Amino acid sequence: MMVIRPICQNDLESLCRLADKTGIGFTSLVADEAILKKKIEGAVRSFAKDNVTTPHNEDYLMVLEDTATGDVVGTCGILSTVGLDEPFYSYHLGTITHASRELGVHNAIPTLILNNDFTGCSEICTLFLEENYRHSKNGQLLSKARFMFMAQFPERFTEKVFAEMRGVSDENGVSPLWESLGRHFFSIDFKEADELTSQGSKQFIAELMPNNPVYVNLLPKEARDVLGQVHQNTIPARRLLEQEGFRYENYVDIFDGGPSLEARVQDIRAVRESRLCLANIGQPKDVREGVSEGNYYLVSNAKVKDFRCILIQRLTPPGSAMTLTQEEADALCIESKEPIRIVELSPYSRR
Amino acid sequence: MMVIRPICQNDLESLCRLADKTGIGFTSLVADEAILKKKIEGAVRSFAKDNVTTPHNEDYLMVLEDTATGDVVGTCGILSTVGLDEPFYSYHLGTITHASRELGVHNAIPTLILNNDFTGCSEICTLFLEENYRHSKNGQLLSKARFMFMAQFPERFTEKVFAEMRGVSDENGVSPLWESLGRHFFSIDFKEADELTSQGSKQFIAELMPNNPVYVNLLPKEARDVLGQVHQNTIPARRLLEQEGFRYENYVDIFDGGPSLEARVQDIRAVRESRLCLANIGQPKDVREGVSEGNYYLVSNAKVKDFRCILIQRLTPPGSAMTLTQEEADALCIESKEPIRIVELSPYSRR
Amino acid sequence: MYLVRPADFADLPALERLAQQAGIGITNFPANRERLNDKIASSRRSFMTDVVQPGDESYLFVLVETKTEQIVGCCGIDAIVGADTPFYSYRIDEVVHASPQLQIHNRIPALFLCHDYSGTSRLIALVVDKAHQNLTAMSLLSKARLLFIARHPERFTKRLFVELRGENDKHGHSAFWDALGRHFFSMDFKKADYLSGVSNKHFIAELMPRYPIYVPTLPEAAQEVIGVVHEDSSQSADILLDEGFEFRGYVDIFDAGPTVEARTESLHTIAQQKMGKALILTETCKGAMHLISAGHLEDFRVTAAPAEPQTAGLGIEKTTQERLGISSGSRIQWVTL
Amino acid sequence: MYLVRPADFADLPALERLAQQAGIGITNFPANRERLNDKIASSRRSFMTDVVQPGDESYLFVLVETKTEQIVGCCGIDAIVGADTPFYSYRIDEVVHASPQLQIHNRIPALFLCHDYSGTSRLIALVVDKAHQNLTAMSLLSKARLLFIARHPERFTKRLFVELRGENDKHGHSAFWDALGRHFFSMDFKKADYLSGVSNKHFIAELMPRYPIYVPTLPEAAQEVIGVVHEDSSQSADILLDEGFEFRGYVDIFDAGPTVEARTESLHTIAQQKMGKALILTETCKGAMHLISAGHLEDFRVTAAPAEPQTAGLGIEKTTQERLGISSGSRIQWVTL
Repeated sequence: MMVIRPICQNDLESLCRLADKTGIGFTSLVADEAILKKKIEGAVRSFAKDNVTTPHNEDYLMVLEDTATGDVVGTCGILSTVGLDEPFYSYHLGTITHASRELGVHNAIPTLILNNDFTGCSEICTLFLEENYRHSKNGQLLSKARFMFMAQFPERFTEKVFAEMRGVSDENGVSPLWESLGRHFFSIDFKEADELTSQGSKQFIAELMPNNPVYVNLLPKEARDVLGQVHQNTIPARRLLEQEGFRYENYVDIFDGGPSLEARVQDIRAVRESRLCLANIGQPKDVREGVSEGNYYLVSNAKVKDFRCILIQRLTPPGSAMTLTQEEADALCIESKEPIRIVELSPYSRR
Repeated sequence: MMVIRPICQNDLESLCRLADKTGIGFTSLVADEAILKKKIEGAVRSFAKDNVTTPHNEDYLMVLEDTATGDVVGTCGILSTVGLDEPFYSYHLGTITHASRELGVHNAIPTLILNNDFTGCSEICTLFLEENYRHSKNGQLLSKARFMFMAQFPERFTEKVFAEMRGVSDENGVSPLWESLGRHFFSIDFKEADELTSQGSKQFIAELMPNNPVYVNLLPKEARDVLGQVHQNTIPARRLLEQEGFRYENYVDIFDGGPSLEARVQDIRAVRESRLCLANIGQPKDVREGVSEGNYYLVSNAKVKDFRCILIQRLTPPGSAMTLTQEEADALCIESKEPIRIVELSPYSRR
Repeated sequence: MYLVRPADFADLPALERLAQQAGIGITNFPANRERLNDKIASSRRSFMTDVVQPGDESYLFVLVETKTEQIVGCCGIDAIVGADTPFYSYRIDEVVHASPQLQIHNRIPALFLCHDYSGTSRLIALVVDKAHQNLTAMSLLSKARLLFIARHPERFTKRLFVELRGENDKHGHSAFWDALGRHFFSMDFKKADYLSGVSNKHFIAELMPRYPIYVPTLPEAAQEVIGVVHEDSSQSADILLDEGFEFRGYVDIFDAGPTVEARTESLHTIAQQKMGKALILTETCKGAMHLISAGHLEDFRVTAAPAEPQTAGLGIEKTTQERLGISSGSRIQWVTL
Repeated sequence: MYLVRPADFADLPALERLAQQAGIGITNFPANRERLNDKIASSRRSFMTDVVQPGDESYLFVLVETKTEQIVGCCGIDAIVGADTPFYSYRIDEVVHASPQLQIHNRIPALFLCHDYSGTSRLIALVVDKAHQNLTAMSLLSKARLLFIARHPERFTKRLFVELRGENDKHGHSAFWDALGRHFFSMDFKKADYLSGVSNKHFIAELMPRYPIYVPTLPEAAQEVIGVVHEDSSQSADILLDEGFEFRGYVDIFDAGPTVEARTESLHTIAQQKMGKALILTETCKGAMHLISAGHLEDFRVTAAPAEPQTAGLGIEKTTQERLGISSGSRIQWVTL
């Protein structure tokens, strides 16, 4: 069974292995053992905090474990706030109009404006799944488990939450936006800039990036075309977030132009439609041994430190109570009559 | 009975009377007969357009008529797009962080950035109700009738729609934001600037306003305090829009700092929850002659040129068909079996 | 031989022909009869007005081939630009972006829209017929204006500037315009250039970019022509630079042609010019070529001729005397060419 | 009488006492013993280093009351500022906002953060004991530096600048700081001022506003002190202005005190200074007060004394000779005070 759980100290080796497999443009997992160790410690501390009433600097990093093998095969995370230690930069794609009634000319010109508007906001991040586990809706479980955690503990996050999506770059890691814009100001290459950023060093952005709005219409077409566009491989992840209610509100990454998607926590479908109920443990009537059928549901427990989330299938929609198999209950670390949270995996059933 | 309908040529006198009663800061109705006449003509033309597939420059100005007296007592409108003739300006309230790890200082500084981001967007506007009609939910009818129109004809509007709310000013029309900011750049007073804008002349804004972001922390407290705040009298109107799903997304008026509220049309409650059904005409079972009871519902017809919207009360929720009294049907300009659109007046029943 | 004198209405057909030859990129001199007529009228008014300090006067001069009495060139001076609507230029400023941590120190040139030349006198539109583009004619025409300024300093500002035509190809395509202006004006260079000559310049305020343009983000072809003089104008540019005009980092907003400026009093012709009596020589003059002017305002005349400076004045030949229409002993101004 | 000479380690206690007296607003001269010791060490290194072009040298001089041998003042020169971390100033530029339609033409002064003085030599920290703030001592100390620069031009840049202390009240409250810097630095003026003296200036890049500040939007109290010299510094300011230093619209980023600058060669003391032999007079000198220097680098000495310029050199009294530690015929530099 595939289970989402908080990361723990023992996962260091697995995390290093996963980090090795990510690539350029994946700045939140750097293949550096010391950094990853610190990251795990931060996450363990965050999950251990009791009585959190407002978000501070927690980093809720979770992993996807295959209980059959004990392998950690994916990660996902939520930062309770960004930009409070080091500035968090983005470009806002705004509009400036230039019109002359006399000449009958009206131009609405898009502009990129450097900002720190996401300062203090919660971010969902660090989504990575091993290639040979990209099936059986594992990706959806990994991504959406975070919404179950947020639904259960909204006080730990800000009203608005956002996600940065990887932007367009070619097989050599060359980003058209970087080549047309960033390169002129940085005198270093994209990879190097990307690495510096991922190591938490961002002062140089303020020092080197242009303060003034950049006129998008002056950029080469290949750069304009990637603004707000995600990398080929990230299209499914984007669609998934959009189905949950995340929207592109004209914020893009300053390096590769990838979009930030945002939503108010309470408006995320999985948050809004999820409901608490009490677990019964036994043999659910509508589950036939060894047969996978029915709608998919995300089920999580209501614990912080021992948070768990799994994916189940049921033929009939759950009511005010829910019967789980012993295996499911074990995976969720719950006893009978403990509260669980449940929601349809997708906005449309059977998907 | 109170009925919302498109404005017509004969309403000029009434519109002038209403315009006289608005005040400073209400830029969309100027008490100038020639301008109002042109505005009515624009609206008549807009409602007369058939087969509109995308928004252009329509101005859907409607009025609230008291059928008992024939008096026009209020107005409301929707512009299908703004900013395509003359630039449309707003301030975006962004954030710039300045942090020094060495000194342990971290400042997130709000900034005002001049933009034309709403260019091409639909706007709901021109909401005005005569003082002695501010009762019996007339205000809600006036405001929300627009959503019924948008629900019926979404192709005539953009995906996102916004509303500018009047900002804070004192009884003499003095705006704290203007005094601290605009005045330094305009050398004219708020009233004059406001009038120029309302007459559609906006080039001077580009010429005179500062291009660079303005640091909000440098403004006097009284100016900072009004950013994103509405005028005392506008608080109910703001709450009403927020209940419908409109949100303040950090855009404010460049003169008085009043907030712009925005929503995607499909996310507006009255749009999302409204449904079409067929009208029966007769005596509804749950309506007792001369007694007002039950939940309030907005009901509109499905016509453009002859659009009508009224408010009714019913004890039982309407199903797939709905029985209207002859008076209600007449007010809606419909015959039996014509389609009507219906929605609860408020997100919470009985309110 | 050549003579420079104020333009008159009779010169209109000749000026129109010159304007058509001049082509694109000389915005102050559009090939539009009505507009040229206005320019002549405004010039005549300016010459005849009493002036205490510079205002909206504009002075137009023509170059006459004295043998044929043909008009073969023209030039002008605006007493002040930007009085009604601002006069726009791009100032090239370097923006420093440095990161001590990364050991990076970038100085990035950026174009800032400015009005820095508003309120300054401008030399305009040096146009000379192809057949007469020799150094004497060009220098005479260019420097005649300076002698006029020296004669009437109260009519001009203490600083002068000239816009030099920027680089564009023979079809009038400016790489700079294509990379920048076109995006904001939604029209081609010819049209913008023409409008800028004939319309009030309000549309520039309305349409120009309001934020600095970082030069390295422009296409290379556009970067290369910033501050570069059109090859057809290189001779007039050289004359001005020799005079003491300097490039101070300002370029035209349309084609990025350089603007050169100088303090009026420090220009060679103005600093060196002398005033004195005309002495008529009885034999052929062996002296150097001089620029010699006579008269003032609407009677102002300048020619180039050999002359011999003497203690009592300037010795000139009889033909020169006749060309200038002066008598022996008339007060004249001169400077070596 | 007074003598100016390079500072040495033995001067540390005296310098510390002076720094304490000087108070806030003299960021280059913090009352921190360790830091002062570093300054002396760096100065000694600079005097003793061979220099081909200006680098990170800094020169510190002391003013000695020769009767008591007490240190009563000090001043310095930085060969170049902004070599490691940029040197920040505000440049006051006018932004033009004009609307022809409304007949409005606004010129709005705005403060632009810039590095324009990076790479320039700076005169620093003129501090004189209260009891010795007379014109002779102040002038001597201020101009002694210029004689040093004249003696060693290869060690300095062609432009010099000085930051004058801005207006603040007796509690060290700067109205400008309160209106601007405080919001960005989250600390009081004293602390920022101190940090700016002792820390690398990285934090300025991190915390300073990156966009222009429009002057009219600042509180009036802050507007009023922009470019205004602290009253305690008005005498040193006058000396510099008389020398030929000019205000060119640059002010300090903390207290908005004015920065004055000049081309080195055009400063009065540097342009007028002469070099020649010392001639010892046998009687009391009736000549004007002169600034007289002898020696070079670590042996450089300057005093002020009456002297008589003669064809063969400068006639000075015996006491002056002794004070400077020179013999008759030694090469000296001088200029009238």
